Amino acid sequence: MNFWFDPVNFIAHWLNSLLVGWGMAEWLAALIIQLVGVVVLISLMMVFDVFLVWVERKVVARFQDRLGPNRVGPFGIFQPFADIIKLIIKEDITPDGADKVVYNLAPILSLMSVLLLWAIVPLAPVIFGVDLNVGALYIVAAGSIGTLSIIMAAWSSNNKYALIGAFRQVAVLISFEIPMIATMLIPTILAGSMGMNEIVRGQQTVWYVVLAPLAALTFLIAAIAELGRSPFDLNEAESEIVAGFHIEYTGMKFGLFYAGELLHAFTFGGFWAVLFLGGYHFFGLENLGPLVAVVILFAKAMFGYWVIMWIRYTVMRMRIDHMLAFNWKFLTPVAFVVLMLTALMNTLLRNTSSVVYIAGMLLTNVLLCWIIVEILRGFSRAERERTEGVASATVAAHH
Amino acid sequence: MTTETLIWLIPLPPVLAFFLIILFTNRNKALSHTVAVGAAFLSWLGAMIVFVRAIGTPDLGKTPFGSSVNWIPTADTWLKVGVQIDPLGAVVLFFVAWTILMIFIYSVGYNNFGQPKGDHDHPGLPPHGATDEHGHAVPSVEPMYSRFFAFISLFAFGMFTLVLSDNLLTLFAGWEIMGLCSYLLIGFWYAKESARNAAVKAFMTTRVGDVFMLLGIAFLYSATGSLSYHDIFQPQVLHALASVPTPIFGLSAAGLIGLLLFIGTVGKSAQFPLHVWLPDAMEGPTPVSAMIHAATMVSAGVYMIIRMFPLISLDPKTMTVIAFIGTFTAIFAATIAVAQNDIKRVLAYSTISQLGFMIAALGVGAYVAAAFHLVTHAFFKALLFLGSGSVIHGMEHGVLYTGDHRVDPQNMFNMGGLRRKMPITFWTFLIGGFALSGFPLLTAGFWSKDEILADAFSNGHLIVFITLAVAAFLTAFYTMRQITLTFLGEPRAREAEYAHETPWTMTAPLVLLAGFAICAGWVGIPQDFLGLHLNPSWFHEFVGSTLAVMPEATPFSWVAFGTSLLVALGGLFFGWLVYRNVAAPEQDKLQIPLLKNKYYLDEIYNFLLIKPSYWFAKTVVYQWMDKGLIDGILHFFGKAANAIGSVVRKYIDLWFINRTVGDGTAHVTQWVGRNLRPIQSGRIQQYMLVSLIVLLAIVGLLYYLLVIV
Amino acid sequence: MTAMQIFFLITGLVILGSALMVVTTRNLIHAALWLIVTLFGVAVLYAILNASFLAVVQVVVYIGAIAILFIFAVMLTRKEMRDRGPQLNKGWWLNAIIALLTFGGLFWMLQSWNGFSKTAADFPSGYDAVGQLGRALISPDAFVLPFEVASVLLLAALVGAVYIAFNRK
Amino acid sequence: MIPLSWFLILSAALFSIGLFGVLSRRNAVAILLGIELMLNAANINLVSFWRYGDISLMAGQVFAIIVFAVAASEVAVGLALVISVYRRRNTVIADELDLLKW
Repeated sequence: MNFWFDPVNFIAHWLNSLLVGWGMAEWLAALIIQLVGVVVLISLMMVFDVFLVWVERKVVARFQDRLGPNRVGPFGIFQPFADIIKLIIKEDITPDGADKVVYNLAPILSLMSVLLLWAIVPLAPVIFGVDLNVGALYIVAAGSIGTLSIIMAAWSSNNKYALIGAFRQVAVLISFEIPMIATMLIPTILAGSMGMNEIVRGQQTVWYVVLAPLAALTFLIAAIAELGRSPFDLNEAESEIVAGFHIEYTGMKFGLFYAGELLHAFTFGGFWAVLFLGGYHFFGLENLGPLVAVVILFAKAMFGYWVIMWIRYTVMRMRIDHMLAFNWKFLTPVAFVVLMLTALMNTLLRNTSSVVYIAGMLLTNVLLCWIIVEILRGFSRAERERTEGVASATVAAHH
Repeated sequence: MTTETLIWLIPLPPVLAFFLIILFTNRNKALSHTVAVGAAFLSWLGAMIVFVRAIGTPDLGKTPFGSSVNWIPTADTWLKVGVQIDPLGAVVLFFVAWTILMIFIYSVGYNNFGQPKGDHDHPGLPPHGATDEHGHAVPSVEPMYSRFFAFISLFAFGMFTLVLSDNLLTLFAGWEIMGLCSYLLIGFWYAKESARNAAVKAFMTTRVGDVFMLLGIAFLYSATGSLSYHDIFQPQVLHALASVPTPIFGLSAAGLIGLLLFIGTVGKSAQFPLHVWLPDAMEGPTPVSAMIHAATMVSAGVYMIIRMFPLISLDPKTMTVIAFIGTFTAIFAATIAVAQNDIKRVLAYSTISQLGFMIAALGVGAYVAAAFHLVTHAFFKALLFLGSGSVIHGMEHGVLYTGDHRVDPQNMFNMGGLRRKMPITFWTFLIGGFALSGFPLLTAGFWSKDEILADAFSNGHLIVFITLAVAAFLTAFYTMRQITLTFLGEPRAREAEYAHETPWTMTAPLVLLAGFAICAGWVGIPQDFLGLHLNPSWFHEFVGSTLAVMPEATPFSWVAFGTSLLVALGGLFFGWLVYRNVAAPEQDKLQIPLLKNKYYLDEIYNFLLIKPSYWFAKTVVYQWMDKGLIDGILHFFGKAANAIGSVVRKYIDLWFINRTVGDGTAHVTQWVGRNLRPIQSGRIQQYMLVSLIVLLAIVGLLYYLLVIV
Repeated sequence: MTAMQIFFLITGLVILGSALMVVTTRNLIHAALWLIVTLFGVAVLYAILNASFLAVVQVVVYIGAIAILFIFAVMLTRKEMRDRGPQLNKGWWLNAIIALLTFGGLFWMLQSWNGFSKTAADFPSGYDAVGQLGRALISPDAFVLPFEVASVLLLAALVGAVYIAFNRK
Repeated sequence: MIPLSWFLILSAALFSIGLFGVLSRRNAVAILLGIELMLNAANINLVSFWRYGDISLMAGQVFAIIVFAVAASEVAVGLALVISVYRRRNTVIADELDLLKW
């Protein structure tokens, strides 16, 4: 095995021989190597996170027709480090009447819930944390820890705003988990496995975004809601509840939340890529080597992240009841319909030629999309008639 | 689909239709009659297919279509139930299917489908007519329209079952289904006293016959151990039956069974002396009359007895009885028919007499002739009934127009000159009438009746021959009388002037049946008719092959031919001559009270049977036994019990129970309750604790008992 | 004593300890949080038992939904943040004895069962337990009926909960 | 390898602790917490019996899942009840909810 085609095992093997050479027990060596792997992965993500801060600020600036950070280093590339220093040297306040343990535990959990996710992301055919055969569920599980961290933070900081923010966020998370799971089941059906590696391998020939565009879209929306980003950022609606659950946090604790949020967004971009955009596949380019594959995956994740940012800085914030209604009355049913339809079509067309299969799936989605749009139009027309009276509605219909 | 399966399927549509209509489509008239007629059509289709296949099959008589399944397990064997189509069954099925379909279609028009709802109609009465938006009086739709179709569907089911069954048991089942339906349908307008009574009368009278028939069936089963025709008509079985003597009149077993079954026929086919229900059955709606009197029920009786011919013919005594009853009924009913004024009653009596013809034919051993007359008669009698219904309907138009509801639209003396008002009805009725009176060479009735007469003559039953000839003459006579009074001459009542033709749903069946009334006879032209050598009579060949030994064709005899020619034409001519200008019942010479009142038979029955049984029920059973004896005993018991009760109450209940036991218990309970109350603390966890302790105790105990010990 | 056994012992201790905290701690929110720790431990046990699906579902359902619900309920059913006063009934020592008795009885019965201390066969590598479970859940000759009944139960509970907690004002 | 007994004892202990909680907690929510513990104890047994028995028979896991469903619905309804009780009686202390007492 050489480094280029299997770096991880190469290094692991080398380390293992080294440690055993020092006369260490086999299992202990294995354990240490595992730990090293974990540490490496985590620190990699953290460093990348620092980079994300810069990206976010640059992109938002561009969206808002500004330059963004451009003083510290070329293109202000070192701006995040400045931020970090600022956060570290800030006073670390723990509000009176706060529940110390929980208060300090919350940010850690928050970041942890994000980092946990990277354990199952297949960066390359041979580079991945674990190939869990229940990966899809694992994502939700980790997400639920995030929920927990939020509610812990909000409760422990003994602040009504925080509590309200947390309630909103938890309500949103719990309700948007449903369409998310439903849409995550679709790649599962198509690939015949919940394991991320299997799912990516299943997209060798055609990405699932082609087979199930609607599912991809639904997943993206649900993901944004899970992230609590605009237009769903009610947990920290500045104008209403100052900053939501992390209102009381200062210094590095807030930094952890912040980093967690950014990384979370990027992570979901990554999962979007893994589940629907073909993971590390890019027209055979990934065969050049695992590292190339990693780059491809990160590029796709970045694309997803960019889409999320794009939406965030374009669409305005929704009202909480609108949002929940949107989920329960629209997103969830759509997700389930798509799920059932995909399962059905998949079973029907499985044994046909690949062209027919792809065309059939795509056609089904297009058809369903059209139907949904029609239904929505009908609803909106009825709404308009109720509000404005029939005449204007008909006029509008003519336009 | 194999023919056997098809045969199984034929009876199903009507019964399905029955349940559909009763359960679901009761509200919707159009749907109901669609379902019913559709079902009838399906059955008709199946019947036709079966019929075509049947006539296409060589020697069907030896190997009939049929299949059977196990039904009721008896001790060692199974009671099988199955279907069978042999030549006889095929022809019967043919006319049954046709007439039923026609009648169904006719009923749509007869019940005024599509007309407005009646102004003051209510269920159980004939529709009285409504006033449409222009204020004209128009017929109104039957209030119980859907129910009517449900009933006739069930009726059709019964008839098909009867015709198709290959054994006496299912035949009897269908027989009884029809009995029930005739009861329901005759009493269809149950708010009319007369209709109610007629229904009960019909039910009771036929029941008399059915009981005997059931006896016969039971005897047959006990004698042969089977009820399927195929087993019964095995030569050795028949021989055995014929040789076994019975204590009654020295009849053989076969003879006795035949006699009993024949009594069933007498009831069902309204032969003397059980014919009295048939005229009263005219209370039902006209399609029902046609149904009962032409197509199905009465034919069923004759069909059954023809079916049983091989058995009956074993005993000459029985044959004699049958021949006598038939002949007598024929002449007897014919004489009554002459004096009736109600258009439907005339037809009813003529039916009785025609059935008499068939029975008589059977009695003289003219198997084929009887079957032949059964078929042709079914067609032209159905035609006549539907025609008369059409006439009545037309008259009702008139009645509605004049608004004088006292005028009886069925009385022939209110009619006259209708040939101009309702031509289609007139011509078809004319054809039917001629067929009935056996108009020579052209009509179906002639061929069948002529064959009967010829058989009677050539078999040397001179009395039978002469009587039947006279009956035939009378038949022609009263038929012509009816036609003359109804259609010819001038209207004798304003209603008749305003009568007009009925809708196509009623006339179309008439036309079709008229076609049959003519053509149905041509299949049975004797071989050496008028001495010229035609090819042998198809009907004779076909139906005759049902029997084990094909009966030889009757030799042609000028006497018989001349007689039937003479009686038919003569009857028609005299009928026209006498009645061409009779204007009122008074001028009718033949309104002899004796005839008019049907020989006072109803009164005689009333005096001999009904009165005594009433008296017995009222005086003996009700007053003496019930009131005196039983009630007396009961009252005694009551008093005794009362006395004991009061004693017990005073000395045991009040004193002992209440004082000591009752109040004592109450006190104890109260005390216990008071002391147990604190446990009821309303604290869940406490309850749980207690229950848990008990649980632990029990588990420990059980464990100790089961495992340790 | 293999690594696995050590791991199990640690997990078990965490579970029992946190469980004790759940039933004894004065602060209800803490109790709920301790419950979460316990549930995590149980999830780990499932993982040890090669029931990966159950492990993840445990986290999703219990921590993601049930524990959160508990925290909500605690927050919604109080006026001020801290819980004052005794959190245990007066007769708690009796209850403790009962609990101990229960444990003793269970232990006693179990240890007298002959299959008590048997060890499992090695888990066959590549054995698709999840797939097996899925098939078992939906195959008509296995557990499809209980599965459907459970779903109906969930629906009923959903409706019932909404109806009960609905604030009529 | 870990013997079955360890799991059984662990679950028994967990069950007893939950029982204790159910019996002696004053707050209704806390009682529900105890019930959750007991349910988990039962689940541990189910799964371990699956693992230590014939692993091709899925009954253990299936019933564990059904217990999940039951637990979820039980919590949903139970907490809803607690909340509505709190609305009406303004307390969630089990002992104070003794309308049913004589």
